[in-house]
Amino acid sequence: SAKDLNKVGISVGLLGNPFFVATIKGIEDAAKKINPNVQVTSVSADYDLNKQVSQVDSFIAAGVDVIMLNAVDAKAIAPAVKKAQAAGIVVAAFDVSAPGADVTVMTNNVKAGEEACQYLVDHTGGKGDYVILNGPASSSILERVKGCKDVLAKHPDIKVLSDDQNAEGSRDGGLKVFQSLLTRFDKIDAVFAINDPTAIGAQLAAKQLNRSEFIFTAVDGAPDIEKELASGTSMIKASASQDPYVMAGQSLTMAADLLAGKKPAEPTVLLDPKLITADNLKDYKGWTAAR
Amino acid sequence: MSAIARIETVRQPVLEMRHISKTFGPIRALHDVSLTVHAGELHALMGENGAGKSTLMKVLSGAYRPDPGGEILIDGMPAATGDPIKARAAGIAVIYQELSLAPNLSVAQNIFLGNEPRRFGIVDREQCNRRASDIIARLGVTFSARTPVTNLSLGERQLVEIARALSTNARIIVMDEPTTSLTSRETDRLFEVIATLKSQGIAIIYISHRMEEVYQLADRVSVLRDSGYVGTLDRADLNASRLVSMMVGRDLSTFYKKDHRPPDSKRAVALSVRGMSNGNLIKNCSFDLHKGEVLALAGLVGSGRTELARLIFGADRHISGTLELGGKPISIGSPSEALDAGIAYLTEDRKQLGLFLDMSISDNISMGVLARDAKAGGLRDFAAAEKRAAKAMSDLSIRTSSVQANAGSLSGGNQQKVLLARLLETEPQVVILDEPTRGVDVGAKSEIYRLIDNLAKKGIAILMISSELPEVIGIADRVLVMRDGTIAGEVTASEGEPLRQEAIMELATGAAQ
Amino acid sequence: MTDKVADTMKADDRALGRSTRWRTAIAALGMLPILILLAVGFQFINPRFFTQTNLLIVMQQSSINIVLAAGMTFVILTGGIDLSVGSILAASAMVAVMVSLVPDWGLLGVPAAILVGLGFGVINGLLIAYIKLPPFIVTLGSLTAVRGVARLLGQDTTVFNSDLPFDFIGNGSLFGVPWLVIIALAVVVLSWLVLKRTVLGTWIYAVGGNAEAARLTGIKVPLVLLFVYGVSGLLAGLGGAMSAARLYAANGLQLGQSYELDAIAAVILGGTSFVGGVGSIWGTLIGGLIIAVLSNGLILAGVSDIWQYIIKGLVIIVAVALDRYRLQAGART
Amino acid sequence: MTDKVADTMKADDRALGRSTRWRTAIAALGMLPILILLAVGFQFINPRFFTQTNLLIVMQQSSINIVLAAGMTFVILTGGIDLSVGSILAASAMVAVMVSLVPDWGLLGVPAAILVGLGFGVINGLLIAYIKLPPFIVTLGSLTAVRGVARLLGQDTTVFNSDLPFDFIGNGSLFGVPWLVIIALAVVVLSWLVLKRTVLGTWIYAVGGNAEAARLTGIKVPLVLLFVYGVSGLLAGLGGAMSAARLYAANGLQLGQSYELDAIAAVILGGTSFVGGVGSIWGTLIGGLIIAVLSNGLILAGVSDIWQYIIKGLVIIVAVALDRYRLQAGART
Ligand SMILES: Nc1ncnc2c1ncn2[C@@H]1O[C@H](COP(=O)(O)OP(=O)(O)OP(=O)(O)O)[C@@H](O)[C@H]1O
Ligand SMILES: Nc1ncnc2c1ncn2[C@@H]1O[C@H](COP(=O)(O)OP(=O)(O)OP(=O)(O)O)[C@@H](O)[C@H]1O
Ligand SMILES: [Mg+2]
Ligand SMILES: [Mg+2]
Repeated sequence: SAKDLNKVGISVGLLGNPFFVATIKGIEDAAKKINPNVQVTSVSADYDLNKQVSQVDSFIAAGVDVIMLNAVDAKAIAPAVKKAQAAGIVVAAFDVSAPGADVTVMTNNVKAGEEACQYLVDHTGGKGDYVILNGPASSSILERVKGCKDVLAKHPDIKVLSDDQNAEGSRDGGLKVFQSLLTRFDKIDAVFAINDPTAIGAQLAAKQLNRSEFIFTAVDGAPDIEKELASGTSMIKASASQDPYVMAGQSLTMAADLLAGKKPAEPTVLLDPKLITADNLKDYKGWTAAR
Repeated sequence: MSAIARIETVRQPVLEMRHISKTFGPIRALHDVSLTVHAGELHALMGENGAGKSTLMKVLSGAYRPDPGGEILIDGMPAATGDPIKARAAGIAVIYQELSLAPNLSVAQNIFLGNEPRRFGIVDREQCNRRASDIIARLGVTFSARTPVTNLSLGERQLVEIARALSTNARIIVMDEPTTSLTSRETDRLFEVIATLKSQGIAIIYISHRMEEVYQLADRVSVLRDSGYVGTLDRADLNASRLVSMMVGRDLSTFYKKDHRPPDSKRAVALSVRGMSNGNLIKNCSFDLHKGEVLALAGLVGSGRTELARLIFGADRHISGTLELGGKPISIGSPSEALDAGIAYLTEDRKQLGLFLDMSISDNISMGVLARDAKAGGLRDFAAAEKRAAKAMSDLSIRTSSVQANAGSLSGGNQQKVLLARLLETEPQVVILDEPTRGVDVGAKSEIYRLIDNLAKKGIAILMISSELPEVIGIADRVLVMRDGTIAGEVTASEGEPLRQEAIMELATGAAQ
Repeated sequence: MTDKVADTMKADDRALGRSTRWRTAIAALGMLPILILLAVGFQFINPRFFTQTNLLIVMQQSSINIVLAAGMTFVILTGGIDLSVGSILAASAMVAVMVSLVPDWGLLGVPAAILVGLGFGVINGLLIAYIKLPPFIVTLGSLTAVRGVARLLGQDTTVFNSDLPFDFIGNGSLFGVPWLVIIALAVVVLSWLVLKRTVLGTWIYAVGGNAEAARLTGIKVPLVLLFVYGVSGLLAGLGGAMSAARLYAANGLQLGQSYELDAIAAVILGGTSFVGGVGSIWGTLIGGLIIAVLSNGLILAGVSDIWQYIIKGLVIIVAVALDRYRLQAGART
Repeated sequence: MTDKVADTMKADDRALGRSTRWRTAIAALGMLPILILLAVGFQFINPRFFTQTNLLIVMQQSSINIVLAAGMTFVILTGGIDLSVGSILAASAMVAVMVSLVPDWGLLGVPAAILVGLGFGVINGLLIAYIKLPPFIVTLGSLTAVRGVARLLGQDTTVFNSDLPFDFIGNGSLFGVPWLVIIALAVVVLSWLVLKRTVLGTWIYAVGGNAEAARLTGIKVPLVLLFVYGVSGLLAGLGGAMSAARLYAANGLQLGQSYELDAIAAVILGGTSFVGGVGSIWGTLIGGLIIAVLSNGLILAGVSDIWQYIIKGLVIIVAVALDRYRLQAGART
């Protein structure tokens, strides 16, 4: 039952996010390698499950061969996956798991949280007052926070001052929330931001209020964090990087193999994040690097 | 008079209002007013603009709650105040001065609003339309009960409002200036209906500024002045000078004023209208308006007078027709172009189309000349506006406590004067007045007539739309009569013989052919 | 003569009645030509558009929005607005899934969701009708507060039930027509009945046309307002149950975000006026379908997400402009 | 006698003038008591609230919203609405950052952003004023379309410039007062001047109060509408420049999402009526501050994100209810 790869539909959480732009590029490039005339349609679910299910429906109606799914909700997307598979479509998940998906490639977000927070622990002597700048409750963010807390829990001298403020995962939100948190707390030793924009925004707040007694780490390895780390003067010390381009591309390649009748050895691949710092930055291939 | 009837008159009154006062913030609209009305009586209520007549009726209908101390008795029993639903249940129906229809609904729906014929909550539309048709037929209207009210002219809306009051089984009907936009034909129909109602024992409170109506209809007349009660006259004691002096506290000698000379053929044409059509009602209207002339535009309700005026003023789009102003052809595409050319228009519907109710009287008056008054950089000249307002207040004797008060707080007649003041501020050469004395009291009416006369003397051309024939005959030099959207003919005063009312009515109804 | 006059009047009457009805019908048709134009255009680009499956998908996708928009039509007809429908939908969907997890009583999830929606709607209504607060602020407040409640219900997690007892609502069909579509159409027909055939419906139009006049004729304006916000809440609750049945899951944070804008857009595209008093539920149906056809058609046409935004925005504007142009023939300013 | 009457009338006039002015002042004060109440409450919970730094933070956080809300005040005063401000802000911020990257000409980013905003605003205005489309639909359309343009500008990436030549706007101060705050206050004062002191301002109120009467009075209503939507766009563009200067970056999709709701909320909380013709820019300032104080105060109080939603929603409703209650004493129905 081997089929050609002619049409690919991609549904991601939020298309305007540079991370997903990189994933789409990864998928497109990987697909073109297999079939230069492939037609790729990418849509944004805007973090709305109803919308994502509708998009899957539309993909089914449009007769795609593969649906590349960045699930808005790691659990609740299950029925849509089933429906697509029933229509003979290969469903490939990336970045976020989707129950029952044919293949899954994602970053190990728990590990990302662990690595980022381990860095903080190492550089504060395993004690002090910590702040976790949280974000919207999606599975990847929940996992990052979980990984971080797992690490922090091992150190009884660490006190988490705040972990329930939603900075929306954006510079704007990071700036706003951290401004207020800085007023609330006189002394902070370390800050874990659930993604890069949050960390950068929070650092802007710190600079404005002339506070510098703490260090930041984050998750993502986005282009703007590279610049920060490279500056050498940044309070942001490290970011657990993901490689969206490779991750999504790999997911598509596996899906195409499956379509062609080749079963992958392991349907679920967890990619390990790489902690980038000012020191190892030169070896890092960023999201937008030409490949 | 039979014995029974005599007993009826000594029986307790159907309505008693006692010691009613009403204040709006610092404004005192009513002060200790009492009123007694009997069944089967037509009780007229008179007074100058702002005397408090409408406010008193709104207290009666429950639209306003009176200040503590006042009470309303119906059949001798104290009734609830400030609740329109209870007032309605008690048999009170009101035709409001400021029309209160839902324009998006049909005539029939408006007539039965809040009182729909229904079965299990489902509106019986057949019955609704049928009964509505019956009622409006009694008033002799020409529109269908299914027409949406938006499509009706102001006079037609007033008829709907009257029909609504008739549709309820009211025992007391309040008519607050019901005839202001009606012509004599509709007015006569209304009077027939009133006679029927009276014979059924229904009490009617009738507010009007038209003396002749009051003479014709009233059993008793009560007069309000400056928010207070002045007195009540029986029909037998009615006489004009007494009434007027009760109302204004002074004599009005000359009423209609026509000092300006009727135009002779040598007078220059100020505005010439040729072949005006709007592709709808208005068809091929042509006429000349001379400098210093007062030209009246008469016709039945809905004959298209307002529509024609709006076409000339550029408020609506015409599909054919030309205008010449002072002999030069002009094209007018919008009201602002008309005003720039020196043509001004006074709307008949002051509340919807005229006033800025939430803005001050002073802003309302100078709204049309703000740019003219402006200081450098487009800054407002507030002093100029105040000056204009102060002058207008004394020239037109507008009654208000302050020029900074909102226009919405003025009584109907005073609102009309504010609009007139605004129009005069633009110093127009051609003035179109649509029902200029609508809802205006005797005193103010004569002031407005004087004003029109003065304008004409200054050489300003005046086109006056009016539904009040005595007024048309009293001040116009010449009358154009409209019927069904065309100009049906012209009536002029010939040597020694004044304008004839019959001639106008014949043209208006088409009975001439 | 009088008889003749009466006769002509009756004939006129009938003619006018007919012509008014005809004009009303055209006005009600409203954007239908635009909808058809769009559909034909998409069919031209991708012949799969006019397949039965795809049309059913479009209708199914629009069903929840149409249910919300029906409630919104009631509200907007009175001159109000209800921004809270998205949040209410999220909270009700949470309740629907949570109740569905109760053994044996799972079917109660649907009425529970509807009741929760009604409850929030009634609270909105009470604040607007009796405390006379501006609808925009009240429902903006509940947009925020009810969103918080929805999140609180599931403690920010997704609640999930793969054996949803009422999943047929979201994924089943009757004679080939999805239940979601049937429910949406039933809501539209019922709304039409209420609006056009009942006394209450006339009152709703009257309140929107001239609230003060309505009050003076003895209509209990607050009760009418309470009703419309109650209906809007109830239908948002129904929408929540439909969404839960479709997804087997609910999430208090993500579900229903900015659904209010889509619902309002459907209503206004359908020709209902913000000022109140003017509009029809059929227009809303067509408005809702236009939005769904656009989303579906652009995906079928393979347009990229960015350009979908731009095209959608422009089409909305152009559609209303065309409609204005079409109406201009018969109407005066 | 006449003289005496005239005299009393003048005295009355003065008294009424004074009392009207006094009432207008109270009405303009509007929600100020509520703002103070909130602030005192938060101070009670966390004494750090009333520190200079924190108050400056609050003002700074509200500055962009206040600039948008000032523009929105113009629009709402005419009885319209502008939903597109968030998208316009995003597009202008993108332009600001992109232009700032041009060597030597980087400072032009600010005027470029403002011009882009003005451009979009004028397009909205043209459609509303001359083609007479409903403001809600036009700006809903541009909400979507301009968002697409903003994304297109950066091809869906975040553009950033850590050496932003105009970063002092976002992060610098003058005599200890952040530039953002100074700009916002300047916008408010200028708006007040235009609205209350110029002819144009009176026309804006007139159009909102009774558009048809305004037209018949010779006011060029379309020009007035064009102006207000132009201003709203221009201020959204300024907001974009402020946002770019503050964040050193812009993202076409994420920036400015649902800012329109915050701006509208500030305007309505400030007592400006949706019907048009009634309201003041000072009210808007206070409305904007209330929203900012709420966000900041709840974080200072250590309230979790979920409860922040619930409390924010309730406070908005309660604030307006209190205001209504306060006004009821002196006001008529
Ligand atoms: N809602 C209101 N707010 C403030 N003042 C009001 C209000 N309604 C009426 N008034 C004032 O009360 C007084 C009486 O007004 P009312 O409308 O009863 O007069 P009226 O006798 O009906 O006059 P007209 O013949 O002009 O209709 C006027 O001075 C008016 O300014
Ligand atoms: N907005 C409208 N839409 C549709 N038809 C209208 C509208 N306004 C008026 N008409 C129709 O035009 C006809 C003429 O109206 P117009 O206002 O010119 O009458 P008029 O002679 O001034 O009468 P009135 O004394 O009642 O003011 C009316 O029969 C009415 O049905
Ligand atoms: Mg009156
Ligand atoms: Mg007329």
